[in-house]
Amino acid sequence: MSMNSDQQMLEDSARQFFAERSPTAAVRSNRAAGRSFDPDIWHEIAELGFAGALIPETYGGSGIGYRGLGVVLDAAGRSLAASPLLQSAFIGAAAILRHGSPEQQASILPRIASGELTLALAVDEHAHHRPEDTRTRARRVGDQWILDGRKRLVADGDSAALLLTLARVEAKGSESDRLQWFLVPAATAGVTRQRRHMVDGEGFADIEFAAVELGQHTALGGAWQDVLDIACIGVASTMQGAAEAALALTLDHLKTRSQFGQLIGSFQALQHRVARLYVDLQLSRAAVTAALDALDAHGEANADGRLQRLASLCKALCGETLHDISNDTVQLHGGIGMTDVHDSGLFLKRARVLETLYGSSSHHRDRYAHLLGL
Amino acid sequence: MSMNSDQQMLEDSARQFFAERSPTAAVRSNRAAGRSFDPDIWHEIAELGFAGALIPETYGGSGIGYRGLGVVLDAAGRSLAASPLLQSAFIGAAAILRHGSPEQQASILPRIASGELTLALAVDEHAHHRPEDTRTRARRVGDQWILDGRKRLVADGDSAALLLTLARVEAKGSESDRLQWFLVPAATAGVTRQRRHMVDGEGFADIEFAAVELGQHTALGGAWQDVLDIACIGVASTMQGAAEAALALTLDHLKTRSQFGQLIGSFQALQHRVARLYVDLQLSRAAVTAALDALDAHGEANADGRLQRLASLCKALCGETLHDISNDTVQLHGGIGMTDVHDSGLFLKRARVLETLYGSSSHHRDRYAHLLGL
Amino acid sequence: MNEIEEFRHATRQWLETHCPASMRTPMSEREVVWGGRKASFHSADAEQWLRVMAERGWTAPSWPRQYGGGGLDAAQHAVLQEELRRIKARPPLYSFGLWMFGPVLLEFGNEEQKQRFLPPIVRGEIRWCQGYSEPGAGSDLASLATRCEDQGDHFLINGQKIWTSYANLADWMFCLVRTDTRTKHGGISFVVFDMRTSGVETRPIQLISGESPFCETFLTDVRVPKDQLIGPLNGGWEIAKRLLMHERTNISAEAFGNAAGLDLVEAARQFVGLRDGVLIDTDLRARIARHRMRDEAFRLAVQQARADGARSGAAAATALASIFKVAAASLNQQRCELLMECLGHEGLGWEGDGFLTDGLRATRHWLRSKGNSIEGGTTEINLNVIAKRALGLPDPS
Amino acid sequence: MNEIEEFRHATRQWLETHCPASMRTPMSEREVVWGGRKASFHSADAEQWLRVMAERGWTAPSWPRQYGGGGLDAAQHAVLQEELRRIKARPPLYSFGLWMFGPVLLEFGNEEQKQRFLPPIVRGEIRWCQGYSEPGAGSDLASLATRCEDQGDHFLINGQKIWTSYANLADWMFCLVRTDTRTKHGGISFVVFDMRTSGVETRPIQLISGESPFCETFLTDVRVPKDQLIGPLNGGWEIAKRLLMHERTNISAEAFGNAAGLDLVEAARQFVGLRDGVLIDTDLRARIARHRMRDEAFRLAVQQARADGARSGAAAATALASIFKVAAASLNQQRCELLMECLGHEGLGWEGDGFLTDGLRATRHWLRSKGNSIEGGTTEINLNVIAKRALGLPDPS
Repeated sequence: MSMNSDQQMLEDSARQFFAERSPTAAVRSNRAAGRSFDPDIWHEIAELGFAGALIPETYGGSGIGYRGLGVVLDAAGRSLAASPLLQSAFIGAAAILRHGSPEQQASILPRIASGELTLALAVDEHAHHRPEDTRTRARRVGDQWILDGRKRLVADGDSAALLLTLARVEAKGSESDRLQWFLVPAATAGVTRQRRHMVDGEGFADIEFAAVELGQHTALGGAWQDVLDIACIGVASTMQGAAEAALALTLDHLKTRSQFGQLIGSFQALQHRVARLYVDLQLSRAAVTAALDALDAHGEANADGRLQRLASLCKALCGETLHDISNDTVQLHGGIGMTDVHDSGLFLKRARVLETLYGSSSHHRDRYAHLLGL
Repeated sequence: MSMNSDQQMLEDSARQFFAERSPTAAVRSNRAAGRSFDPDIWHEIAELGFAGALIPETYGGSGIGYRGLGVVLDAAGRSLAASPLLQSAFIGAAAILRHGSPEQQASILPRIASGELTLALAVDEHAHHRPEDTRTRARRVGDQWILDGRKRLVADGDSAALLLTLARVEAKGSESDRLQWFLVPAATAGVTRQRRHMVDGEGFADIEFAAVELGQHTALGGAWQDVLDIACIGVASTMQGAAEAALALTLDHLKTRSQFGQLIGSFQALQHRVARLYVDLQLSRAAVTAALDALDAHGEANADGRLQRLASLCKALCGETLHDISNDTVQLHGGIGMTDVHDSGLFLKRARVLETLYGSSSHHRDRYAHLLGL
Repeated sequence: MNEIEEFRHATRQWLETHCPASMRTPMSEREVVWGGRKASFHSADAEQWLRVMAERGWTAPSWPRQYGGGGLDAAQHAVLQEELRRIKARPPLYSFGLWMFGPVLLEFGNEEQKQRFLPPIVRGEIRWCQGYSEPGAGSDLASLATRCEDQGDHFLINGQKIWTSYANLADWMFCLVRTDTRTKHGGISFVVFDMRTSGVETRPIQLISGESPFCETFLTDVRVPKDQLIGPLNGGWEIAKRLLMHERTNISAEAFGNAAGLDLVEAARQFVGLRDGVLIDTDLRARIARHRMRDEAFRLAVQQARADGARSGAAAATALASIFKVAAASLNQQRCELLMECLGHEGLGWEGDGFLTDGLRATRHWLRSKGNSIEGGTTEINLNVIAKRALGLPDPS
Repeated sequence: MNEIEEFRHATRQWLETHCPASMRTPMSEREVVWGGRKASFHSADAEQWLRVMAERGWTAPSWPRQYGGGGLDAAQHAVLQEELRRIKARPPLYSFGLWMFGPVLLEFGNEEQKQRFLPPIVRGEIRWCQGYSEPGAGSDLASLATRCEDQGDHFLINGQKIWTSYANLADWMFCLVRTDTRTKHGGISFVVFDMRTSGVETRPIQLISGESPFCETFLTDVRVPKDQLIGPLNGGWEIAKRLLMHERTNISAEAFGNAAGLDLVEAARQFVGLRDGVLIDTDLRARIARHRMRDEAFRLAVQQARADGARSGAAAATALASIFKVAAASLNQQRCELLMECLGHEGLGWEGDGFLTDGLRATRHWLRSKGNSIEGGTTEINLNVIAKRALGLPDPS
């Protein structure tokens, strides 16, 4: 549960890397350059072993594990660094590791670890995250799958080479419909994608699948919900890092800005506000740590829907905490926090996108209530 | 909308009356004496014309109106004064005025105005306010009604002489069941009541109706929901007064208690907290004022379910405000606020009972959402 | 028919004749008439509507007739507003002159100044901007440092102002300057000057929501004639505070234009959807209901305060302005947040294809709304005011 | 098998043999063993369980063996706790001596004092109470006024303490007194004395929730031998703060006994009811879910902090104690409030017929929980501590 010294070293080096190589200034330079991330930085990330953090050494990975990669995502979240780390190294790799066939693992994992192949999770279709309502459908025709449908605002959907796509497999005989993940190379005929200009500048795309023909071994096994739980935990790690950085930015301001002849950080009303935010941060951090540990523990400690519960717990709590902190980051900076030249707005915008991704805080509170039996 | 000079005079005299004749000390003396209210005080209240505030002069009332009586309830709420004012002079009188037949009005209203006859609203049957689920039933047998059922925690149910009781009238022919109010003299054979020891010491009772025979003119006309809306507005007026008094008590403490060489009212965190509570108080006061004015305006201005909306609005907002203020009253007094000798606890306990009466804040937020079309 | 009913009758008839039909429809942000030398009108009707209203002094109904105002008493003013609301008439003119500078000039200016500045405000000929905030003086406005030196026959001003809305479009500025550095509040003066004066430069500020009407204004050796000092030298702070109160009152009444854009309940129904008549996301539903309840109560409170207005004194008005400002800012921010939640993915766009126009606009409004609790006095400052003015809580000893 | 596994094995076997079956069941408040001269045991098993645990020093597992403790290192201590949890063993002893006084005595006491006071604490023979708060010194604890005069061969104490839990049942008191009136924090000393000393009187305090273990304690010419001063004269404040930290840590770990009574989710299902598997009051449902999520995260945070414990320093521990205290108080209050909402009318009773026993108990707990954010340092004081210790925010200059 507690962080061991390897993880401590990893944390130090990851934080140093992103602070130096991909500070918040990179968000602005990517935005100015009209690109969603900097491929050179991604190359460096892969070389540090982060792209293959979940992947065993036999497949060319570094085997750092979920808790370790969570620490890296957290570090990246601190400077809002854009890269395929979350989608590819965390969500994509975890999905293949946990549910891929040995053949799928052997063909995909080494290329994820090297950073050569990037993945993206294509799940939502509407204004809200409602995977049960998925209409994208996969039909079995001979020894092929035919995929039809549209996905809305796929994170990294503009750049990823392999789209991990949720589709409804139509019933055969006495079966009922079921949902399943498919591995769809973005270059397949019938796949078209449109990059969208997101409020936070990240590389999201709408994707259309028109009679896309896939081989029979492109379906992924396992419970479809599991991949989304993992995705939520990855997003939560990122949000936790962003929240801690936004609070640190605010504290710096409180310790340097004077008004009425006092450092504004000496005003008790502001002290109590940030102290409460700090308490919240400790709770959301505990939730995300527990969720990452649960992924490392895998089957063992996760009976009774514990992983689902922890996934919703950390997604909702980190979402709420980042929401509250990013709002107060603007407010406590005053006017300067409202200007585009200041970083406050970057946190606020990214918070909104991450909050919405794979179910809002409200969605996950509802799911948690269901899991409680309410 | 604004208060006229008559109302201002009324407010001054009502506040003075309750502050002098029924201060919070009376809550303790009633509690010690094991009685729910002091009949002598009720006599004085009636003599001031408050018992007949809603009742026209032709029926012996003072015709002060809803806004005026709301001001009196507010004044009574400030010192948590116990009396039949809410149940009898506000809810009871309003129900008879708005829905009683001329005969019912002539026989009942003068006796309410004199304070001789007291009423109580008998509505709830379960742990929660769900009038649609009323099981108490009234059957028509010959020219009589036969009433059977139980009511839970009827306010003033231990003392009121006439029980305004909600019952389900069984369908006849093509009709469907409907709910209707019945005027049940508490002394009727088959009525038994058990006083309950409430957390706030008020005179609530559980009441059982076993084959109670009532005359045919004991049913009240009009929409059954209307009486509950009025009841909510009366409770809200009381809560608003209590909330303002509790905040005043707290402000006194903040201005006199020193810690760390400072009056604690100079600490900014506490200043901001009470300032926010004061903002809330202005909003809940506006809601209750608008609701009382709507009752005075009656039919005219209340199209589109405006009265229902305002009733739920003020019940919920005054409930939330009193809740928050009574909690902070304890907290900001510190240890002394936790002791039985201090008034903080009286506000907290009364707040809980009033919040629960005729639907919790949560219930009324839900109803408001329904009225919005959500 | 009593006098006030006669006034109502006459007003109704006059409006029937003079308010063009196109001026009785909802107005978009682009259609607002701000007047001034660079005035632009989106229609001839808008120009005419301003002209006829200004001629009667009804752009400033309660100002004295000698300064071009309508000279109406409180009851007449209320009737005029009711009649304007009844026909859903657009405001003929938006103006910081009408809302902020005019009221303090009436109270603190000398006769010559009133005659000089008020009538062009009423007619919408001169557009004013507000030179208050400085980079180093945000909430602590009185720490402002823009120097104003007495040069015998004129003042010489050097410094920088920030958050001067529409400075690039305004004709004149009312401006707080430091005329004495030895004392804080007692060293501030209130001056006005033409924005064409040499040494005045403006630069627009880009906000997190994109382009904005806010500017930085640089003042370099700006020469201001001495008759453009309002009130006494070093007596500007009283005027400044009174003006802030008018600003807050105005902001609250407008509630940050919070009726603009998508309706929250409609958006919830459309983008989240109902199941058995109940919003699918019940957690969100509860929060929308809570918001709408506070919002309705706020509107009722503003209405009631307006009706009570005549009876309350200046101290109460100051506290009330702060109360309403705090509530208005928080409610508009809440509304924008809830709208974003309703929109889900549709609220994540910045620009370009693939997003609904309404969604893109809501996103910008949401970002812009974060400033509501900063502009016109931060929520923190207003809570201080409430604690002291309304609740009588002490300062630390 | 390595050493620690051997320890686990031996511990498990010993517990199997020595922990009576009845001591492996949930314990009601009445069954708690507090020890002391007036000790009462609800069963022979409880008495035996205390005796065998005390003999091994396992009532104070990490204290040195020479003072009667268990002498366990951190790893062994963790194993013992795991094994006790595994069999759901009741704590053999509740004790302010174990939780608060003992730890500071180990750090600040002299050898003679440790040998004199610690072993009877381990064995549960002496029950301690805490003489900290005074009517005039609440949150500002250091403003305490209870005088302690040096009379040559003894101290003479006069004053009044309040909120001394179980003072009427305790044998000894650890007490903060003023030994120098010229300086605030530097004039406080930490003394201990027998409650049977002449001049010590206690009176129970009635709370809003009814009877309580809190007392007022009156100290009139109480003579205290000079060897009962802990730490240096006028050096009590450091000890006082450290003890408060232990108190907060303990409170948070116990989370105000928040597993007691009705389960919130069960109560919601039972008293509010479900429709199509969803709680009928969806607004309440959302708030229960939000609470339970924070509650789960809090428990996870406490677990993780315990596991990290060895690595964090004293400053971090102080801040963490405040963080957990704030969270624990707020969560228990929230839980009690939500439970009252679930109970509806069933939560409105004070006593007597017509109410469920569970409902009456929940109502008293709800009232009692209001003190959670006051006792053991108010939430406001703890937020001050967090702002300063954890976040490094400055004092006003």
